[in-house]
Amino acid sequence: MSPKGVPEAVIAAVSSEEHPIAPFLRMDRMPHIWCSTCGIGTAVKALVAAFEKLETDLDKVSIVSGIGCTGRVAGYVRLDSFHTTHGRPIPFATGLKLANSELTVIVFSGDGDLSAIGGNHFIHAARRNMDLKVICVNNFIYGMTGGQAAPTTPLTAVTSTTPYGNAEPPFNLCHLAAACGANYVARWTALHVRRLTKAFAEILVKPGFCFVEVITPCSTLYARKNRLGTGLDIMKYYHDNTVIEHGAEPADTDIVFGGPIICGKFVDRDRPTWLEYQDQHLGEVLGDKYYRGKVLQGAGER
Amino acid sequence: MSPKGVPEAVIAAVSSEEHPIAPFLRMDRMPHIWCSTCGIGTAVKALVAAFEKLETDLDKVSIVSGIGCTGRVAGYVRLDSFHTTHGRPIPFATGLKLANSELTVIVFSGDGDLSAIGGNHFIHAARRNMDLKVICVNNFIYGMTGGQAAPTTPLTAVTSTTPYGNAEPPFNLCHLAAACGANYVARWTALHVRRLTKAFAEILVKPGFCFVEVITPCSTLYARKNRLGTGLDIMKYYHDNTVIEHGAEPADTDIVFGGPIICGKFVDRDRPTWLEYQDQHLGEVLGDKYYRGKVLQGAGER
Amino acid sequence: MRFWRTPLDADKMKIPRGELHIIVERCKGCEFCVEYCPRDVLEMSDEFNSKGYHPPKAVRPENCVNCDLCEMICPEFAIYCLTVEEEPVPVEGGKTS
Amino acid sequence: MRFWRTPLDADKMKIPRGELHIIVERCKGCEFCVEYCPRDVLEMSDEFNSKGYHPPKAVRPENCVNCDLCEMICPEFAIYCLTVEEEPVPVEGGKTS
Amino acid sequence: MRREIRITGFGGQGVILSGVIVGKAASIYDNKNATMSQAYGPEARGSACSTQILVDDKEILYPYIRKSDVLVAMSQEGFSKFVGELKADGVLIYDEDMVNPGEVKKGIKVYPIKAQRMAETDLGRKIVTNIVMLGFFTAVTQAVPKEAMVEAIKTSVPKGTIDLNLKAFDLGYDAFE
Amino acid sequence: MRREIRITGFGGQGVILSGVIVGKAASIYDNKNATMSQAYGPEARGSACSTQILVDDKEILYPYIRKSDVLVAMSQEGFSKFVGELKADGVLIYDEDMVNPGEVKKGIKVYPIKAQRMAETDLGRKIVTNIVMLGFFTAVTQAVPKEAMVEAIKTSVPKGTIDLNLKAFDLGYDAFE
Amino acid sequence: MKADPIGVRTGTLYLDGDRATAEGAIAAGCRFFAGYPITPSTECAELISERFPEVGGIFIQMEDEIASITAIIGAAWGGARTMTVTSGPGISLMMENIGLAIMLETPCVVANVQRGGPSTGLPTMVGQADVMQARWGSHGDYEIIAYSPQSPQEAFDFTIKAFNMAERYRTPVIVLLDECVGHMVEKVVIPPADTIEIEPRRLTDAAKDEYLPFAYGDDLVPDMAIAGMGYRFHVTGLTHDERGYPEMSVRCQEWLVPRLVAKIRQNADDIIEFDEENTDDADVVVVSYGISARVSRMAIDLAREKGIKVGFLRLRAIWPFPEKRVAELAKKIKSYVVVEINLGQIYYEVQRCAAGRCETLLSPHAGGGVHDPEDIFKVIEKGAKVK
Amino acid sequence: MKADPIGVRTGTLYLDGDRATAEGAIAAGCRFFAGYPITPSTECAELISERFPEVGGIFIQMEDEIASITAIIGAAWGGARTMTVTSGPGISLMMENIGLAIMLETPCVVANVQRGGPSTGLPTMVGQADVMQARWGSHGDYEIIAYSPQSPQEAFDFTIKAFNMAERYRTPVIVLLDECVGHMVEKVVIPPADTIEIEPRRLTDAAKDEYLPFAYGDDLVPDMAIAGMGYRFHVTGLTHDERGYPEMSVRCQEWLVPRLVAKIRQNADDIIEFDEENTDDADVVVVSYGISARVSRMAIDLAREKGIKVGFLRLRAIWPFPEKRVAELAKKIKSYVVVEINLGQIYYEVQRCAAGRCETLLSPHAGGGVHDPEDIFKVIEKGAKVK
Ligand SMILES: Cc1ncc(C[n+]2csc(CCOP(=O)(O)OP(=O)(O)O)c2C)c(N)n1
Ligand SMILES: Cc1ncc(C[n+]2csc(CCOP(=O)(O)OP(=O)(O)O)c2C)c(N)n1
Ligand code: SF4
Ligand code: SF4
Ligand code: SF4
Ligand code: SF4
Repeated sequence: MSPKGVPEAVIAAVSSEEHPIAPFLRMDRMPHIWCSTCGIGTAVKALVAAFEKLETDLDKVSIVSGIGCTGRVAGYVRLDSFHTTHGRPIPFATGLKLANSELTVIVFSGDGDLSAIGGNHFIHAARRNMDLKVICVNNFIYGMTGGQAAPTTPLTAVTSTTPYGNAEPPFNLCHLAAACGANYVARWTALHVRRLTKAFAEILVKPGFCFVEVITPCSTLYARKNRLGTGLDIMKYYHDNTVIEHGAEPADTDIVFGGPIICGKFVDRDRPTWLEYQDQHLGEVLGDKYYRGKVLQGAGER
Repeated sequence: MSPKGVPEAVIAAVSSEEHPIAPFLRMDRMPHIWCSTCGIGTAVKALVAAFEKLETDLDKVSIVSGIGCTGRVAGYVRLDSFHTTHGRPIPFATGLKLANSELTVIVFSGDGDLSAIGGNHFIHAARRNMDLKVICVNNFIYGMTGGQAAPTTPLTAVTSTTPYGNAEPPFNLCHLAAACGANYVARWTALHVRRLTKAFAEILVKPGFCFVEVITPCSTLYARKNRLGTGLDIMKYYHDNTVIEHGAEPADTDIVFGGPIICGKFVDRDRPTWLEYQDQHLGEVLGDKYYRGKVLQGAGER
Repeated sequence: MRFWRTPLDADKMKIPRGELHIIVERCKGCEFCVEYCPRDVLEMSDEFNSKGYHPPKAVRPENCVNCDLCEMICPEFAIYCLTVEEEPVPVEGGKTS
Repeated sequence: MRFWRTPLDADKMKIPRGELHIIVERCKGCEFCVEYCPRDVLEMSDEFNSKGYHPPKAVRPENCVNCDLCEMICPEFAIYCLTVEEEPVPVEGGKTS
Repeated sequence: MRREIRITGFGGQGVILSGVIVGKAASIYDNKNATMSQAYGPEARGSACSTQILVDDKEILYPYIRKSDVLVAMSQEGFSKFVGELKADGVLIYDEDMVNPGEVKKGIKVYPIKAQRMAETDLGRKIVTNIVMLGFFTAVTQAVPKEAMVEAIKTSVPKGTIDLNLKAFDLGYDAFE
Repeated sequence: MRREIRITGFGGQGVILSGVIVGKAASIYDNKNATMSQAYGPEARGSACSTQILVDDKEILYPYIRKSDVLVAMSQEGFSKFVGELKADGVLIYDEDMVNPGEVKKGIKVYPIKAQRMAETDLGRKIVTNIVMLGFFTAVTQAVPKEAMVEAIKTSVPKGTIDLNLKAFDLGYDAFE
Repeated sequence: MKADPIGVRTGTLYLDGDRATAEGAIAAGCRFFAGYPITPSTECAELISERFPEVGGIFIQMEDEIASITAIIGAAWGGARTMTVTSGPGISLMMENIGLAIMLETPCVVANVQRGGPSTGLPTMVGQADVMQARWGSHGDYEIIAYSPQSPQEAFDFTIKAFNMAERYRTPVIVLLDECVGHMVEKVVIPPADTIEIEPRRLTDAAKDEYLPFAYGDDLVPDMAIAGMGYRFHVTGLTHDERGYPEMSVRCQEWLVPRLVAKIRQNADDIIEFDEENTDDADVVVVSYGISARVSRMAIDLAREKGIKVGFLRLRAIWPFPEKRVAELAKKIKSYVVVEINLGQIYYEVQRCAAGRCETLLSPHAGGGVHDPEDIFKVIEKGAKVK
Repeated sequence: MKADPIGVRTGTLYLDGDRATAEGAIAAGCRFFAGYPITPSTECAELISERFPEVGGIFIQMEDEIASITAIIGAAWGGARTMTVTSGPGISLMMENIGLAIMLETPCVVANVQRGGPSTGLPTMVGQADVMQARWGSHGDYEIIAYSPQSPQEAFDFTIKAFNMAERYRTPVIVLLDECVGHMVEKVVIPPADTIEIEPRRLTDAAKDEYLPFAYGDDLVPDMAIAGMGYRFHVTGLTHDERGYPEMSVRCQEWLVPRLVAKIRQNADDIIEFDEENTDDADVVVVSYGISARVSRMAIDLAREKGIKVGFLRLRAIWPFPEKRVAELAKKIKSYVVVEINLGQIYYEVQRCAAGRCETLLSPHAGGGVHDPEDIFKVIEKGAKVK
């Protein structure tokens, strides 16, 4: 029962050419597991571009994922990165952030992870306005497990658990996040690489619960089951059917099978974060006895 | 290890007088465990009054509760009644309803049960428009466990886990239910016995996910910790501070410590229920092969 | 927030009369019935029941119009009202008291 | 939905020139770069890489203005563009091609 | 010697605090072992309420009352529920205004007091009824030294109320002639 | 006698269906025991893809390939990954247009076919490449009787495509002279 | 009672273990399924989602595993035969409400297709390390019934058994598959409906005002009422008396919980199932289950060839554990060799029951694959040399 | 390392076991607490919510127990010493993510104040039936450390131990209280901070580009990096190599999981704790823990009075189980008597380790109260008559 030998770290054979993204990613793990035309890689690229734009100190950025195709993001990004359990990246990130409030904590996960099994954490973190940057790749399906329905699957769409078409109304995640109190809510598609980068750059510096939904193609499963063509066809669909409407009322941005996709920044407000509110309130009530208050004022005794 | 003797059923000694509610309640369990001035009993009374008004066939009504002071309702009502686990009355009720769609299934539980640990089931059932009548007693606190903060506890309110006052913004449950897709959403207080009865009577016959929030006094814990006086004082507070506003935008009905309580019927719409949608959609796609379709048309082969 | 019924027939109407029943031992003395009785029928008693609560007592039973409110609002199922039919009496202006 | 930058200095501007790099073995042939290159620099190659995908090839490299879009949109981190500085050239009316 | 003490009353009468004070006095200020606990259960909510304190020179092994040496009853309900567990020669202390003990088994020593009335009348503060009771209890049973009780009260009641509570304690203590 | 068969290719080539057909043919229509399974793992997603079929007269106890008797390779990646597990006298079947086997160990019997090209050219339907392959496989190995394979194909492919698939099967079968 | 033909796909199919489980469930009359996808169990749910509309079943994909298990418990009380299916992470999440099913005495079936653990582990690869969890994973005392099929055919057969035992003992029953059996495709013979015996629900026929939901007879199993029958009964996860009313007392706890345990322990002989081979003159007895049982047989053959006298005890039901038989055999053999894809679980049970009368050896496997029969053989060899 | 004085309320307090657990945690340096209320554990959380603002800790009441356990795991990776506390239903819900903590090798402490089960059971009354669950409740193979205090003083002391062992072995540690100990109020002596030894976190000092998160030395425990140190490490609940990267292979599983188990098993002698009394010439040895250990002592006294030679083995740590010692003692005694508030859990472990060398008897209790010492005595008497 004693452990056997350590397997040597096997460095994946990659091209000697260096992509500028190399410092940001664990290149020894390339190629990634995502299918051809999957949009997750593009979303990751946009995040990296936002880091570059902001010249973020990456030593102070953590990324937390749940389980799913998107959940694998944590494994590829060269940050302190946590691949947790299905549905739980938000409470994990909550602990991480509150244990060290200097960290910027990003949650990068799939729609199923965040809104099915993780739905409760999602709404409560939004309510608390917990200072997390939540990036949700929405491909309308469970990718990792092979294409079952998600709470985002549009009505009538075929999945492996709705073989005759989905008969259950989906969530509009932007609406849900907004209704629960998120500070920032936006939606873009994998095609909107520049706007996505901008959104990511915005949330990286914005306090509170920030939510960006990234609509992405899953050609292997969602597109195939629904005969939507190749990933490129889907990108073209985004091109032709996206309506950009900043400030749109989130309730009016539902996504319907074959319908237009309303994108834009829907919410941008400044509720105090959970920790700000704690510090403010407890500081007021407890005065000098509030330890974090003393520390925050630079008067910490330790 | 073999089981010992069966304890004889002990009939609690009650007054020989018969309250008209007796046929509806398990009188052998009276007195109930609720504190003096607790509003849960009043909410139960209103439900019974709704049954009486509608002359409901009570053999076909089931009630499902989670755990909490309110959770004990299932134990007192003389219906097929299920006292389940904390946070899970909604999925339990979902199974019950779908296994026998002839049943009217009521979920009667506390705000903590339904919106803290049970929050995910709440939002998903509302999204699905599952045909459940969800009655939520909101006393702003966890009663059964002795007065901890709930996701409904107003900012600054004292509880045993927010001894210096709550610094976490609460949910507005009506807003949440509405945002997720509930067919019917209303709020009343324990004082509004007649309106409550009317609301209950409405939801008992309305298909889909119906949500009624009942604001009730918890004098033992919430009122005591927050020096709000007796239960009667709280009823008076309801009297003086309730604003009835039917059709109010749910987002505008937040409850603030010491502020007014907006009551009324906020949502009343007719999205198809989960089962209606399934039947319709699968019937369309599968035609004759859809078994339930055949049965529903009275053409069942069995 | 008084619950009241506007009489439809102002000329002649039945005044429903209620017969109050109080299950003293079940009462937990919340005072809701006393406070919200629209006809001030009830008052809290000085007596204790065996649990140490003061139950209500009917001090103006003749005023009871069987509006049911005490029954509706009592969280203990400790008070109720039964209808006692009376002869229709002429009423003026819809005012009942 | 073409991404483009309006030049600020219409009189005289640098045309950034890009030097395209394609990591052929990493490409999964999605065609995004080809489709969304605003200058039609790329085409899909007929060749397969060892995984059996067709990578893109630069058919009009001189057109590349280093807009980075291929790099941004490539889900495989398989293509990128490095800047090659050029002399400023006079341009008329802000039109760049 | 193991002594088993039960204090019972309504919620809000400070029964639990009384238990803490007795236990603390015995264990911290009298160097005995003292285990205190309270009856739990949803049914206790707001009405009946009770605490038990076990005091012993030796280690306390069994954590519950088996037969109580002392029952302090501040409500009829509590009295009825627990009088049965009193030892044949046990001590019964009760508030006369709140408890009617009826016929008590012979052998049981009975000590009535009007604690609530004394708290109200003599101190104008019904809230210290429990402390009056404790004073009386201390005098009657000598289960815990007076000084230990005083120390325990000082460290258990809100700062501003120490004097009032000590007065209440003395009042009860002195009520036992 | 136990035979261990591996079929490998890209996702989308119908590799898994091929496995099911062989297994079904052997077990249901040839009354052997046949256990089929597929390689799982997130990395398999969309790219490399493989299935194994174990056929035996006796009960099949070990559920995986240890040394394969037959490797049917429809992609270079799959070929490279699995050629090593072929027995010294194993059979290698591959699509010439997709696999370049290079130097193969002596003893291994090598049967190339242009299955995809035949499917495209002769039937105009690239999608039945796998069935062409199965025909060829059946002819080469005789691991499963032709009739059993035909029955299995009939009950495994979509109703409307049975004829096409049977044609494809014959095409492959006949390609082995 | 015979199976309803509408759910029985009589014939010879070529199915994987997951789908065979689904067919078993449908044949057994399962008409409500709530689940949440998880590898390697999903194929079961997928087949149900495809088949149910045609047989009148309700398939619902819930928001998570907690909702799934709770929904099937609710549905059971609505009168349905119900099942959910999951794997490691999901079964861990279900633990609280498996306890609820135990306490409410709810007939239902939970299939766990075991993968490599702990945690997310090896989602697509085989494991058998949830065996003790099946027995002990929920808080408090209880007993469980768990079957372990070694082939898709048995997945079908045992699932029907699971439904039957769930009804007979009013208790959740676990079908403990492993990924290897779940994903292997083999011939599955589905017999005609009229040869499939289905245990009817033990519905009460008591008069409405005399029904006591938890009064029981000799077999310790109370008769059940379901919602809508007019009994207006109450059930609770709290300790309860025979009326189903909560009673917070030692007395009631002593009345209730030991019976819940005893209804399985006392009837264990009715439930326990194992195959025994060549134990008469054995020096070594191999104990195994699931896919490991098949691989073990190879090692046994190897050992026999070398003249070692090896017997075999193959657990068809793992829980309740065949304590008596294991204890008996221990008296006359040199050693047990337990073969399982974990680092020692049923091993402990065998060791306990052997009670020192013989050695107990473990042939462990960390997971992700099956044993090399050679490795098992070596342990058998060691076991034969004992004493 | 010594305790930070700011968290240590040195002095003599009169505290219940729940609150003593809280004080122990704060003394041990716990500065992040996430929890969800549940009887009979809530007093612990309540005291933390009161004390934390003054010591710089973060208290957060999460939406449920799953969020609570996951948040403390996250916080541990943020550098905090962390704890959550719960009871039966809550601990069952935590099982999946206790597995995550095991797999990520995360130091953290989970207190479970056991009540009567199964299911909602007896929320306000005592039980000890989550003992096997602590060991086996999450899917997959693992080992756990669990302490069982018998008094508020030990609740304080053992909680500090739990934090220390969590750091030493990078593993979740369970403090298994029972309702009786959790709710009893007794004297608790809190020593001066500088006498409280605190195990520092095993932070890596490797060069940034040389750090391998799961490379380990002789004690099998890898050094840890936490977020923000600049190591840019990756951890996953999947089977992973020494870089922390997922690797789906038998080889990697064999490298990883047996080590996770071995780091506890191999170091068991450092962790195992028990009190042994009068075992030298004993005929009967009583095995017990938690509140039952105290009550057992009464029965032992009774038995001694009657001339029965009774020894006592009191488990301070329940897991890892003192297998060796139990096996040794079995050789020279007639019987073990296991006293626990359940229907047989540690009983099975004792029986297994006794391996038939002596009898193993159980003095069970269904829960809701403690044993009547007379009942225990009777079993001891029976045990003395063996052979
Ligand atoms: C507790 C638990 N339940 C289920 C699973 C199986 N599972 C893994 S990923 C996933 C869903 C993935 O979908 P999504 O979050 O939308 O991400 P995607 O793969 O589409 O990126 C599921 C159900 C699991 N790992 N753990
Ligand atoms: C899984 C689980 N976690 C926690 C608890 C403890 N618990 C019981 S009731 C309750 C909250 C009650 O609050 P609420 O739902 O608002 O109902 P109320 O008592 O106020 O009516 C909690 C936390 C439990 N029983 N089960
Ligand atoms: S299955 Fe879909 S989501 Fe997953 S990697 Fe492939 S394309 Fe992307
Ligand atoms: S604690 Fe509060 S909610 Fe519970 S019964 Fe008492 S008043 Fe009602
Ligand atoms: S409302 Fe009911 S409980 Fe309250 S005082 Fe009146 S009778 Fe008593
Ligand atoms: S975008 Fe990337 S993966 Fe796609 S074709 Fe271009 S280089 Fe290849």
